Amino acid sequence: MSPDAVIETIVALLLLIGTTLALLSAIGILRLPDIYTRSHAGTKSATLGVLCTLLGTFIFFAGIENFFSVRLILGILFVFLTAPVAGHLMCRAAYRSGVPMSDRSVSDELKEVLSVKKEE
Amino acid sequence: MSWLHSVVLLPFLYALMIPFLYRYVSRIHTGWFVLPLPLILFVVLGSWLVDISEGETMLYTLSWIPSYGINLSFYVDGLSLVFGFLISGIGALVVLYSIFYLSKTRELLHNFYVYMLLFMGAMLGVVFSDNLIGFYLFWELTSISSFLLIAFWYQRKKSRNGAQKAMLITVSGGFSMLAGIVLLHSMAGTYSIRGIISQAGELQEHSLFLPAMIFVLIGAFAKSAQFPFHIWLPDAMEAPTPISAYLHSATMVKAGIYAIARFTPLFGGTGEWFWIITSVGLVTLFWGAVNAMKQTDLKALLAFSTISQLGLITSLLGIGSLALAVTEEAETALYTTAVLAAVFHLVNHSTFKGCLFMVIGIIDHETGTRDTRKLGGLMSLMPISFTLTLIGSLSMAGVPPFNGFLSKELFFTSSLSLEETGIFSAGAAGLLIPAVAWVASIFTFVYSMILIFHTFRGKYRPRRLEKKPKEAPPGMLISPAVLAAFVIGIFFAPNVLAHYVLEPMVASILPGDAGDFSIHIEAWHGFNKELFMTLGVIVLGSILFLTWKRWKGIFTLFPQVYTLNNAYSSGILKAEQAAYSFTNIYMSGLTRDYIQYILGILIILAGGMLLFSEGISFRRIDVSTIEVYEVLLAVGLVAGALTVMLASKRLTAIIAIGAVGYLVALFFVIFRAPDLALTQLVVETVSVALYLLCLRFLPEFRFRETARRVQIPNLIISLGVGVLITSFTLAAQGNKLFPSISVYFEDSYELAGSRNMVNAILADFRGFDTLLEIMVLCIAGLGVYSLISLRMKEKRDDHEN
Amino acid sequence: MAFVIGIFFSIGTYLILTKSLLRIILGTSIIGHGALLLLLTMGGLKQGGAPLLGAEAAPYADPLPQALILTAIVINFGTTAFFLVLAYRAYQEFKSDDMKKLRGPEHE
Amino acid sequence: MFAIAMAVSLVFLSVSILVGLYRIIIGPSMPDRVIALDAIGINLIAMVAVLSVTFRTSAYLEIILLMGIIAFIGTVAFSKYIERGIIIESRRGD
Amino acid sequence: MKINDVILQTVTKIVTFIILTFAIYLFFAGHHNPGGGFIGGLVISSALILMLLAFDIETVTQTLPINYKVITGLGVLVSLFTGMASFVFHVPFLSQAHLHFYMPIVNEEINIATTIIFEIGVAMAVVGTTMTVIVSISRNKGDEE
Amino acid sequence: MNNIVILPIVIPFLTGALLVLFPKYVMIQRLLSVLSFLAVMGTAVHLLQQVGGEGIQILNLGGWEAPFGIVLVADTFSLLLVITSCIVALGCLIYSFQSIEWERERFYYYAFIQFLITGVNGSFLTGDIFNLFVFFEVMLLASYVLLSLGGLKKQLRAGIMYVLINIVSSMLFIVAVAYLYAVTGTLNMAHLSVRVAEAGQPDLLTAIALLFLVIFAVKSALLFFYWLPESYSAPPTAISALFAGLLTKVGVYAIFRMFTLIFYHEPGITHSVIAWMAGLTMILGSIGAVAYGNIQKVLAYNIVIAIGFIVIGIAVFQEAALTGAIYYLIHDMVVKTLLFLLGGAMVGLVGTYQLKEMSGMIRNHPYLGWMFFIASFALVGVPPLSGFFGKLLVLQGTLETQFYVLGVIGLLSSLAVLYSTMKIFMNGFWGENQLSKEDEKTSTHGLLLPCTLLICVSLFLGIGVEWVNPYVAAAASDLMNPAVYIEAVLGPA
Repeated sequence: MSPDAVIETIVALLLLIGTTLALLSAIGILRLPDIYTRSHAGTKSATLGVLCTLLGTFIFFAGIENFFSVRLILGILFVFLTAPVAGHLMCRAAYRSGVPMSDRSVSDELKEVLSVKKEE
Repeated sequence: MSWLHSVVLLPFLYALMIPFLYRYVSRIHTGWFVLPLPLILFVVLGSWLVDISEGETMLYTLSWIPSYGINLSFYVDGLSLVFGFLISGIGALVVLYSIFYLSKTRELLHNFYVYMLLFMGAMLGVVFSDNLIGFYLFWELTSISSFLLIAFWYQRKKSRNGAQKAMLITVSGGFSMLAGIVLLHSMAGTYSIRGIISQAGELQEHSLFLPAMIFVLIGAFAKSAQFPFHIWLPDAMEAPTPISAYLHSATMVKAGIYAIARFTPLFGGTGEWFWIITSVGLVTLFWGAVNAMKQTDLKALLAFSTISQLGLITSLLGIGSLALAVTEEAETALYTTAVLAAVFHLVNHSTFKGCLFMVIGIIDHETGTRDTRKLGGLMSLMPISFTLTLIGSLSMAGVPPFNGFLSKELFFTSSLSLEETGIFSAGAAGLLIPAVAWVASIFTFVYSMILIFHTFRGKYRPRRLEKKPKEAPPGMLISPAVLAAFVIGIFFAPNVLAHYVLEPMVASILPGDAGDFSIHIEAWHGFNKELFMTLGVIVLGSILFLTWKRWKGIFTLFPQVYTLNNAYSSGILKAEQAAYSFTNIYMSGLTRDYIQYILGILIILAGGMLLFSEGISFRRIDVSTIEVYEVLLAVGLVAGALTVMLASKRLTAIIAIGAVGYLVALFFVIFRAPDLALTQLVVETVSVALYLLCLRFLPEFRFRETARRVQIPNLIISLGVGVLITSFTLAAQGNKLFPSISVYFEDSYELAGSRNMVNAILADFRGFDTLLEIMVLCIAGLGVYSLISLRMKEKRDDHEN
Repeated sequence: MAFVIGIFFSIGTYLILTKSLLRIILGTSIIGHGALLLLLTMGGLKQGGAPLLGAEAAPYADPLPQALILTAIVINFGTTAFFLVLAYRAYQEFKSDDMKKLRGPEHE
Repeated sequence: MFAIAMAVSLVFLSVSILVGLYRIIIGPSMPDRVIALDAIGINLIAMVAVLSVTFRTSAYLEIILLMGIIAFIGTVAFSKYIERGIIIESRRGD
Repeated sequence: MKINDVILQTVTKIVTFIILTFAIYLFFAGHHNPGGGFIGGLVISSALILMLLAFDIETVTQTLPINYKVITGLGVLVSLFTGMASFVFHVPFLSQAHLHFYMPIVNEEINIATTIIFEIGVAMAVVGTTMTVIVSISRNKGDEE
Repeated sequence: MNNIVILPIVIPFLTGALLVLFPKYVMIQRLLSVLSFLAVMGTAVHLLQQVGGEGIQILNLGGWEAPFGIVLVADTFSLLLVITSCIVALGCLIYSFQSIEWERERFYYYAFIQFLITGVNGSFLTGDIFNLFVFFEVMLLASYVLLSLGGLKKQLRAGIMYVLINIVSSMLFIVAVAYLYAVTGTLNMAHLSVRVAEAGQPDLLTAIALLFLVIFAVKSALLFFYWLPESYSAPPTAISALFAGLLTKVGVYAIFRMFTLIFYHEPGITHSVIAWMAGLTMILGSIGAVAYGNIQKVLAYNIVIAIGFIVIGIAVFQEAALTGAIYYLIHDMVVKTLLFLLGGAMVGLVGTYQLKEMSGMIRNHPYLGWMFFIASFALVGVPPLSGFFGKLLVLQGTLETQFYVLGVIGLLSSLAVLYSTMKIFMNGFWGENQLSKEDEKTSTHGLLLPCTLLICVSLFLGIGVEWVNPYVAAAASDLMNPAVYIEAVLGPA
């Protein structure tokens, strides 16, 4: 196995893992019962998936094309930084705009806090 | 510039001065300043009389658009010179008359005289022009100045309507004339009337000859108020009386006659020309006379009488045109008489009708009304006017010793001559033409009598009159008196007129051998058919007039509603309403409808073209295999777009459009367009942000279109557009006929120092597009800013609600 | 691709023909996307690499339509922005986004 | 083998995107749709990455970063809209 | 109901700078790689939009007191003037000049062209327009008052 | 290469961009605007002389030779239109000093006018089909803004319709350009002409030509004039007059260019479609002009009639008719603007658009009245006013090429023009004067000067045909011989 082939295999694996994770999170988005759980699937696992993919790509270009891409690193950093914030904002927006939780949810700790606030 | 040009152009130049004279020399009636002009013109024309009567002609040209053969070239021969005399002579008399007729203080004299001079110049232009375009120019100008003059008292609704009617009819006649002119030009290759006439022989063979003739004739008929275009003339009587006398009896209406006479050498000698002109003329003669009898307004009576007399002249010209078709000398002479009668009557008519109009004007001026039902018994109060009326009317009726008698006799002679004609199956008309002529003459006699007796005899009923009648000031009587003198003078010395005036005129109308003859007009020509006809006219006419009260009820049998005049008025009104409702059918104000029309026609046109064309292959070439994921993404695109379409919540639609935008960007990546993908992504996001910003101010979707009547056309149109675009795309893909020019851009590094070809194109090869593009952005940005910030108040509601 | 573009035009046209202003604007957006894709398609799809000179080998994808699309994108953006604002100003004035109610006074 | 892996990855990602679209279509709530859009964005990033590996070109790497930025801004905008109806305030606390 | 945006605001502060840097990179990269004045300008505007989202117009205006309409006009003028420079040099309108430099330090060929100035104008106009539109819409209170 | 060719585009562009920087200094804005138009006119006249001497002038922008870069082409036809549009714009500009409200003046009104003219002039001068699209957009966007500037209800209403229809047609324009590029692989008009000729204009290209025809028909209000009456009656007079004079004419120009330079091989299909459209346009326009009693609407439908009439020139596709059409086009730009300005002045005085509610204005405003009168007759085509010569030649062309029906419709439509304009004149100026000087809503102060200017131009065009004719004839003969244009752009073959 030539070095290139090794790198190719690694890249292929990483990409496959990444895309599989993306697919899984898609299934999550499809199957999970309410917005709050779906947002987990949509942001966390998908982020992981995309990170894997980007890493694979980075390795691919660094290893095979000898091209050390700053942009990719920045991209990874950026997604890492923003994806959770986006998820957080969305969930909060959902909660505040009154989207109901699934029946299966056990507790809603924020409810009391917010209702107290409202009374003030 | 020559004398001739000055004759035509002087009135126009003079007209420019009138407003100043009116304003700054207000003490003197502006008419006095105008008066010298027609007099001078008359004298100048008179100085040419001898030369012209000996057969000489004059031609001068002033260049206007020489490269297209369009010039102001003026030509004088016998025909035009006589018209020139009429225009300037009667013009002078009318100006003199108007000085007394129009009040210096109350009327807008400058307008009046400017229009008048415009008309005079235009009319001179018509008769002297040799170039058809110049002819047309002045022709339309007479219509316009007539329009202005009819509506001189523009505050009156009737004046305006009359003016409008006159203009619509005469100007559309003018358009027809223009079409005829253009046809003549395309046949003959010149605009010169003489040039065209000189090719008359060849032109008669041309396929466009007949259309050209008909177009020209329509123009001429409209102008000279021939049936069925005559309806404008009675309404034109709303003009001040001097104008009626001048334009609507003596000159403008004769422009049509002039045109017919002028074109006789070209069109004459053909059967169509003969039949059209003669029959239209006779119908007009008859119809005008019948209508004149039932009028109660004196001016309307004269108007219909004018129509009738014009018909007479026209029919004579029609008969006379046969002279160009026959070869036998005797026959030629016979028809030449008809032409002679025509021009003779033309002159006579101008004299007696001008006189009558002016007298009627005096009556109107002095009594305040022209209604025969109110007038009566004025003979003793206005003796001079009575005398003048008598002279004019009897001449009109064709009674000796007045000039009308002479021309009427000639008319009978001509109409009788048709019996023996062998050509154009004119003989078939047999006695019909003389019979019509005779009956019409009887009617003429009747209304002439009505004019005299209903006004001056009968009971004097001062209470019905607005003013206390008295004889007119002498100045006002001068002009009609001069004309009346002519009426009598011509009767006693017709041959002076014939020699100097009529012969050259006939010679111009009938060039060649036919026009080469000498005329002798006699008042007494023995006991022949014509004399008996005249006697019949007088006897029967008197009987009819005396029993007038018993049978005038006949006219009420014809319902007033079905007259041509009413057809016109209600036609205009209905047309306007119909136009309004028709336009409102398709101008629904709904943008949707408009877009439907546009796209519908697009589909029909372009789709039809694709459908029926041959050789368009829908083969797909050089497209590599399609990957699975591409299909999936394409499905995604369609699904996203469908979501936008079907979304019931606006936010869903916007999210979906965002998704579609992202997917389009992805397609740009797949299709190797990184720059596009970048731009598309950012633009999409900014657009979405914009949508979100604006959502605050826009309502939620509240309704869904459910009406099937609306849905189905929408669906058809949109599917049609889709199918059209798809098939077009396939066709265009399969038919790349040439290699693209973009191979050139592969050298962009050498040429523009850039490895990114797209960027090189944007910034350099097609940098100009980019420059304009930011301009578009700049306009849009500032536009949005102004739109939001600038909110003007509605100052007036402009009938919004 | 031709079919996708066709469908885009159908949908866009349908939206433009509805009577809600916002839908109409969305319709113009969709037609805009369709037109861009069309322009790209007309340049020939998937022939060669991105139009960047350098490492990759020729042939390249046709760069000219891409440049045109860029221009078109920007112009569409400007127009859409203006139209959107126009629409909401109209809504403010008329209190309606129904095209039927936005007709001239004579049509009411 | 490598090519197959790429093709499989692309199909996976396309399917994920379709699922996201499905979520956008059926909802049920607005935040669901926005999250789906965010997920599509993230999947697109992956997709571009895989594509650039497939095409063996670095031309698309800018897009990855930009996509991240854009998806983030979009989500922020939507979340603010859903939460408050106003996405850009003139002054905080109005 | 007051909502705190601490998380968003903190992230924004960092992210904006990444975006701006990236924008400048894109702007210059455009010559050889995807990018250019347009995209650069658009990305700058998106950074500004993000700031507006996270903070509010007041705050952002205080930090960046810019009249975007003037920026638009200036941008158009700058681009236009690069074109008009050709009048002076008697070459066709909008002719661009370019120079190839060899920069020893980064070991890369650098390429300066007048198109850069042209593109600066483009970027300015793009930023100006986008921000003019966004800010004027957001400022508009409409009928809600 | 001739850099002057760009000046008619750059001068207003530059002025507009400068004006953006200081919107509040109204006097400077006015001054600069006037100067800009004068300068453009000067350069255009200079170019016209050059073209007369040296043949068609071209400018390869950026120095890139013809089919690759964008090329500007100044031939006689386009220069005549540039000059005319400047005169028209100048008239409207001066008119707006008094009539446009100060609020608008401070919201970039003058800049937008400059941008509009940039777009118009650019559309006339460009030799590249995509660049034409971009110029159209510049012009359209400026017109959108001008139409809605001020935000009055009726402006917004008309704006939405106008914008929407134009967006649709712009999209179709992109589509058509895309197809054309796909089939021929080029965007340069001269090059397109060469390639289309080489391919013999197969049916597919004819179909594309029809697509273009529909697009330009929407822009020029040929048959698809539905948007016109409402949108032209919404904005203030100066703006609607500017639109009346320029916008549709740009579409007409595009039709002329496309169907003489590029798609002239299948006149049996394309040009007969144009003939049908022209005929229908005149008929519908005439009916509309007769139908309404609202000044602005009547005048708007008169635009429609004129468009139909001008397009006859291309439908019969014969040199005389084309010459006439160009002549009539120029005349119509001037006179239509003039009529709109005069109509606007009337409306301003009375405060209503309805003819029923006005009367007798000639008493206090004789100059206004007589100018309207002369302008109407110029429009009708009465010699020696400006409309006549064009009408004559077009008529001649139709009759010589056996398009009798078109010729007759043209004449009948003139009758509708006459009827409708005289309706305005008789209702507005004649009749009892109901309005004393004090009751008038605005004064005509400062409004008569631009009208006088335009009427002088119109009179000159009518009487001075011989002076104008060499240029118009040259323009027409160049249009009939695309080879001249091609050679100028691509060099000798």
